Amino acid sequence: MTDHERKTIHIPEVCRVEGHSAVHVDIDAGKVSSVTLDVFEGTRFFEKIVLGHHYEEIPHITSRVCAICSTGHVLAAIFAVEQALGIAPSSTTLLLRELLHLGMLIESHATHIYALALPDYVGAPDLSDLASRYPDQFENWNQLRNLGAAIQTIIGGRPFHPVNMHVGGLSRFPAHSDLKKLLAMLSSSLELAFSTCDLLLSFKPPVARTTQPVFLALVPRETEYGFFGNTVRSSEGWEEPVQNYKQYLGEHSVPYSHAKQSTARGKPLMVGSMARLSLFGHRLGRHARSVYTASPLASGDMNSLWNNLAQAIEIVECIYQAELVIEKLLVELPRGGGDTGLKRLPPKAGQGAGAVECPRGTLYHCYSLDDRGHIAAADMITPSAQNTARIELDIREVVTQFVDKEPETLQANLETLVRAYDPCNTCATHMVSVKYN
Amino acid sequence: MEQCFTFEKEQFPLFFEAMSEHGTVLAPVRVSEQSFAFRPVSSAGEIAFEALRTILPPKKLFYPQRETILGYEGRTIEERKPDVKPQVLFGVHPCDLAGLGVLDAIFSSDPADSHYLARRKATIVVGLSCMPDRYCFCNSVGTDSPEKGYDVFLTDIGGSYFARVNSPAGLQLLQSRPGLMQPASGDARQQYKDFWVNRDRAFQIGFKSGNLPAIVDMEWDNPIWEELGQRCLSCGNCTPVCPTCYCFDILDVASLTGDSGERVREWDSCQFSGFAQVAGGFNFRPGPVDRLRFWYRHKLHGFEDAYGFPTCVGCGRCTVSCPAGIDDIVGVVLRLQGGQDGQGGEER
Amino acid sequence: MDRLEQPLPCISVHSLTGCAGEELVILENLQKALPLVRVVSFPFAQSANEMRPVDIAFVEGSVSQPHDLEKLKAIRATARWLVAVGNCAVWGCVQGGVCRRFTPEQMARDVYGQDNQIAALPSAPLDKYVRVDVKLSGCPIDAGQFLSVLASLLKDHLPYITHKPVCLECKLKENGCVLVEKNLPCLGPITAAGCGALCPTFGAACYGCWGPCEAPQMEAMEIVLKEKGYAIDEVISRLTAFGIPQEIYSRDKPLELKVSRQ
Amino acid sequence: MNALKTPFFPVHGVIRSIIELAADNRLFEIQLQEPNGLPRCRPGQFVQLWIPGVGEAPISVCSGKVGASMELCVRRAGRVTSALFQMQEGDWLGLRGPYGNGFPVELFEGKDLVLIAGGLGVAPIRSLWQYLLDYRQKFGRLILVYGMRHSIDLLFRAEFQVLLRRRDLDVYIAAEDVVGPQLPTVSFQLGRVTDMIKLAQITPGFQAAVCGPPVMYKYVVQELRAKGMPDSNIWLSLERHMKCGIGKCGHCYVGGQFTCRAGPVFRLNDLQFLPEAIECA
Ligand SMILES: Cc1cc2nc3c(=O)[nH]c(=O)nc-3n(C[C@H](O)[C@H](O)[C@H](O)COP(=O)(O)OP(=O)(O)OC[C@H]3O[C@@H](n4cnc5c(N)ncnc54)[C@H](O)[C@@H]3O)c2cc1C
Ligand code: SF4
Ligand code: SF4
Ligand code: SF4
Repeated sequence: MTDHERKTIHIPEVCRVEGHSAVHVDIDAGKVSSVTLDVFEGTRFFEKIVLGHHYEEIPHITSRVCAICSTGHVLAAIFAVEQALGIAPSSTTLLLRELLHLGMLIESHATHIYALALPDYVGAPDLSDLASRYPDQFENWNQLRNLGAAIQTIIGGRPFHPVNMHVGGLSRFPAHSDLKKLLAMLSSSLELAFSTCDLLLSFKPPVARTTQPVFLALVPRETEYGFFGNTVRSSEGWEEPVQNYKQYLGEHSVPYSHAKQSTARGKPLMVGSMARLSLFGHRLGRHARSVYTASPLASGDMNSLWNNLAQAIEIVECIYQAELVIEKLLVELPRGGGDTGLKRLPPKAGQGAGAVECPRGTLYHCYSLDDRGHIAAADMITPSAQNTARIELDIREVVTQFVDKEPETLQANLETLVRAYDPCNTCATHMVSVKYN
Repeated sequence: MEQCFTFEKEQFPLFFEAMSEHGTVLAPVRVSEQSFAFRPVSSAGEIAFEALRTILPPKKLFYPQRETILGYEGRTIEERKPDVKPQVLFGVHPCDLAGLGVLDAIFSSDPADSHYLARRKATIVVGLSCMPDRYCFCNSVGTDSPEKGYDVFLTDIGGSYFARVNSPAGLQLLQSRPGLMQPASGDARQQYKDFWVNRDRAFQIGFKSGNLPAIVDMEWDNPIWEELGQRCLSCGNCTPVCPTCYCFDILDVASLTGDSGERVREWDSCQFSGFAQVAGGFNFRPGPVDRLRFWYRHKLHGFEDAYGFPTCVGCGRCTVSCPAGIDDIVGVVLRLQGGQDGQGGEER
Repeated sequence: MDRLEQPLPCISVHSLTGCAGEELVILENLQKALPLVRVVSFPFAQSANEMRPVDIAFVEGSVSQPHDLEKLKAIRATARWLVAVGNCAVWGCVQGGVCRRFTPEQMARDVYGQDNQIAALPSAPLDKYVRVDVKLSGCPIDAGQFLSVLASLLKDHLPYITHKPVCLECKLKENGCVLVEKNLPCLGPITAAGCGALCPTFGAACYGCWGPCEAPQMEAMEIVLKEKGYAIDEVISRLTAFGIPQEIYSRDKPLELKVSRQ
Repeated sequence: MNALKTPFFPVHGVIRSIIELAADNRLFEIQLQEPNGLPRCRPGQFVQLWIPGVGEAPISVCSGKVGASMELCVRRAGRVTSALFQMQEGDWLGLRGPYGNGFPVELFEGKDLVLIAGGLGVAPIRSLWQYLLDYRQKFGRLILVYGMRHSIDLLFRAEFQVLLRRRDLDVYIAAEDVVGPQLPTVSFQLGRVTDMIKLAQITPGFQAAVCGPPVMYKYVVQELRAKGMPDSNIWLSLERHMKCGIGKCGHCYVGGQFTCRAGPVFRLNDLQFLPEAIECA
């Protein structure tokens, strides 16, 4: 291969990710001249969709941004509206929201690891192939995903797009008998979660990026590892309240994609499981901590391909936390569950921002309400949008390093790389900010 | 001939024991702030004695909301026999007894519905007296005193229950706990009669039903139908809650491989627009006005052929469960009859 | 039929613009179907995808950009049965609802700035552009219904899908009515059943995610909600949020005017 | 089997032959597997035809005699009928019935009769004419009027060629639009059923048996009344949505009656007491 050769790598559609995206790399004389990640998912203009709706409708509408992390959108929306209204949910409500959220994380991580990422590592082109050649792994996926779905169904009403989460609280409490069913499922799934970690540890990443990204994650509300919080911490050492997100998160459109790109104080950033572990791994419960400390992540190997491992470690943590939450709920909730007597809250003008750690990273929702409680302005920033700039940078670094590799291999490696981020393109395009004025 | 006994309310747990010994006890329990439902109960404490009307009438216990009738595998067709176990249905008020009477007539007429009848036969029915609220009007449609369809009927006469026993099974139930029952004393009989006289006076709404079928036909073109139909949601809430509505749909549920499957019957409602539509798209009752008027006529005028009786038993369920407030049977009847709106009744 | 040459019927699963919910439901239930079909295309779930003639194509999402339309036409041209799955594909869902109030150009300008290059179409259900053989609504679809549609179509039979209102399922479950008892703005009377009256079962108001039922009485619903004390603009916004088409409910007062800007 | 057998239990039938009558209209001959499965079927009655996995549809018995086999003339209208059209000779299906009252053939004895069919309404009318011709000597004059929109929709073409040649039967066939790929071999008149009724020698003493699409009845009844025929001589076979056929499911309820039991054949003067029955009543 001569130095003056021009090459392009084009992946017209990255499969096994949610939504639609394409990758295009131009290589000129052995150097990467341009990298574009084109998210060509149709735009849905969610911040326009919610406009004018009563705040009670917002969680249900924003749930439709994305099926996989619908619970995250519902909760971020609720947190934002509650802040605008100036109300604080009860501790029981918070516990139930947490449990639901853990269910989503388990389901989303399991599906990503097994159904979307695993075929890369084992070379299975389609699901039936995976199912027939790796029946055990397939079964693991079924079990873990069923666990996540069961949690979400019992707490939220269905495996995604929950119906039981409202501004102010829930409309129905689960019965003890149902919670106990979940407990049993949780304790029988812990082993599977460990074996998922082992499985991922056994794969050697074929490529690696060359620079450490900037990590960003919410500082967990409690002293433990967690997914809800009001301030964000950066691996560069700074912390900011979520309310100030406009100041630290930059956003700009790029001409070739429907997803905007974000920067944290001007630098591409990475959010998600790896960011959370690298910032708060020391807070993990004992099960997950034991896996984490023995993993390459703890020793500072932050290859983005390890993101799948990070997700597996989080499944262990989620199972552990879900058990703790249920133990508390069994004390707080009436035995038979039942109607909560939730009342509609008086409307109030105001503005509020809420954030949660979704499977793929920090999700921000921000709303302004008019005095009748209708949405006057909205802004949402999704983790997938935050990651795009860093994905492009990763691609650039990987291609630069391995430019001599066979083009087919390199292309496959790039797909694996993009997939490791578990990008959710439906989110990425559906949430882009509007200016406040 | 009926036999009459009494037993003290304090003894009710003993009576409950007798019922449970016979089979599952189904009784009204509270399911929401305002609503009750017949559910299996395992202790007397779970029973909501105050329940006037459950959301669904007791018909659901004999004619379930969804029921598999047949199964097939290849060419073999097999009847799915209902899982019939002995049970005791407790707390049925007079209107619901009358409602069961209507369904009995329909489902036992030729060809009889074997599944319904099998469940009905395996059930001991224990009736319970009640005091009307502002939606009850069973006295207007003549279903206010328990006449048949029960094994035991309990009337609350203060400190004790007055039990009328109408069948050997009922008698056996009462006698299975020695010492529970006393033969009804003269005082008790007087108290019993007083109760029913007082109850009769307690009705807050009502109408005279004598000319009703004729009036309904006469007023077929009354503007009231248009007025109510405008508000009708066609949601069908009025029909499942009615003790005498029985319409159903039958559908096939095929297995994924397609060689086996089931035939399932499920409650349906005449208020849905597809209910009467035939091939070619012709609909005999296309609009909510047509369907609502049809329903009213069926309830107030009733069957012309096979059975010949009106089918409203005055329970008030449709009135309380209609989100649009148009199933105000009493108000509508009074208007049709030419009386004042809400005469003798209360505005809703 | 060339069934003998093709041992297994072929299916494909595609998505246009939507939340991927139906793909997720299908993915999670695919195992049950795998012995009976060959999945020739399902980009969400597998990397080996072919655009070739199939017996059944399941399409989720609405048509919201020219790219979606091209893809849909290509799918239609190669599918014997085309099944629209999910509210987006059947009614247009929330992104269809918003198109009553703003044009795509307006929205693109406000969201991506003046000189954006977004090529958006007003979000529309599939049958605006192509013939759709079976419509299976839901947000997300019910797994059981999906499998029974698959079972029917594998035998070349049309599936039995009714559009009776949510209230029927709600009553059959014997829920207390939240519209009557709690005055919640329940849209069960005008929404197609299929979810098992989920929201009322959880003590909450149905918000219409399944799309309209047969002959929905929109005006009567509007009257009832107004009488319960809901402001007319909230009534309209609720009634139109999940893709009720203009032909069914034509109250299209722009909500934007009612919003007091801050 | 036993007394508890559900009335929804079907008997087996096997498709013996399929004849294409017109576009989307086929005649199915069905061999009954149980000889006693459908006892004593009368003209004008119907069966519930079941295709496993799809569902049931009420279909009129179309042949005058029902012994070991019967004929059903079916138009492809929706799910069940389309599934039937995919079936082949030798396939099995389920049947329940026969249901409904059928035409009052005993009452017709010794009388002059006019049979009026519109479109697919010819299916039950065929069972009647086949019966009447089998016992021809028991009846007086016979007139058969059959109308359709397009001449190519004519059903039972071959049979009509034979009927047209019979001396003991007057046949009038009308189409609103007589064009088609080839000129029909059956002589058509341009017009509607009502025009044929005008033409025919119908006197007030006739009995009329009518079946057709819902919109047709009003005009036919007007015409028959104009001929001086009393309502008590007019018999209409009504179509209603039906799920059970045995007077339980409620779909076919009209006025206070179940069409599937009190009907589908009603005497016009009885219909007058049933609201919603037909527009003219
Ligand atoms: C007494 C009687 C006799 C009939 N005789 C014949 C006959 O000889 N030949 C013939 O081709 N057709 C006959 N029909 C009409 C036939 O029953 C319908 O065409 C058939 O039920 C449509 O079923 P489907 O599943 O194919 O259509 P679907 O997919 O169910 O629906 C198509 C249309 O048919 C309507 N429909 C559905 N079920 C019924 C039903 N049970 N009854 C009436 N309409 C329904 C639907 O509302 C819809 O408008 C008769 C109907 C009745 C009531
Ligand atoms: S019509 Fe209404 S009041 Fe009468 S019995 Fe039925 S539900 Fe009760
Ligand atoms: S709660 Fe809603 S869905 Fe249920 S009956 Fe009432 S209005 Fe209908
Ligand atoms: S009740 Fe309504 S909003 Fe809730 S899941 Fe069902 S259709 Fe959707």
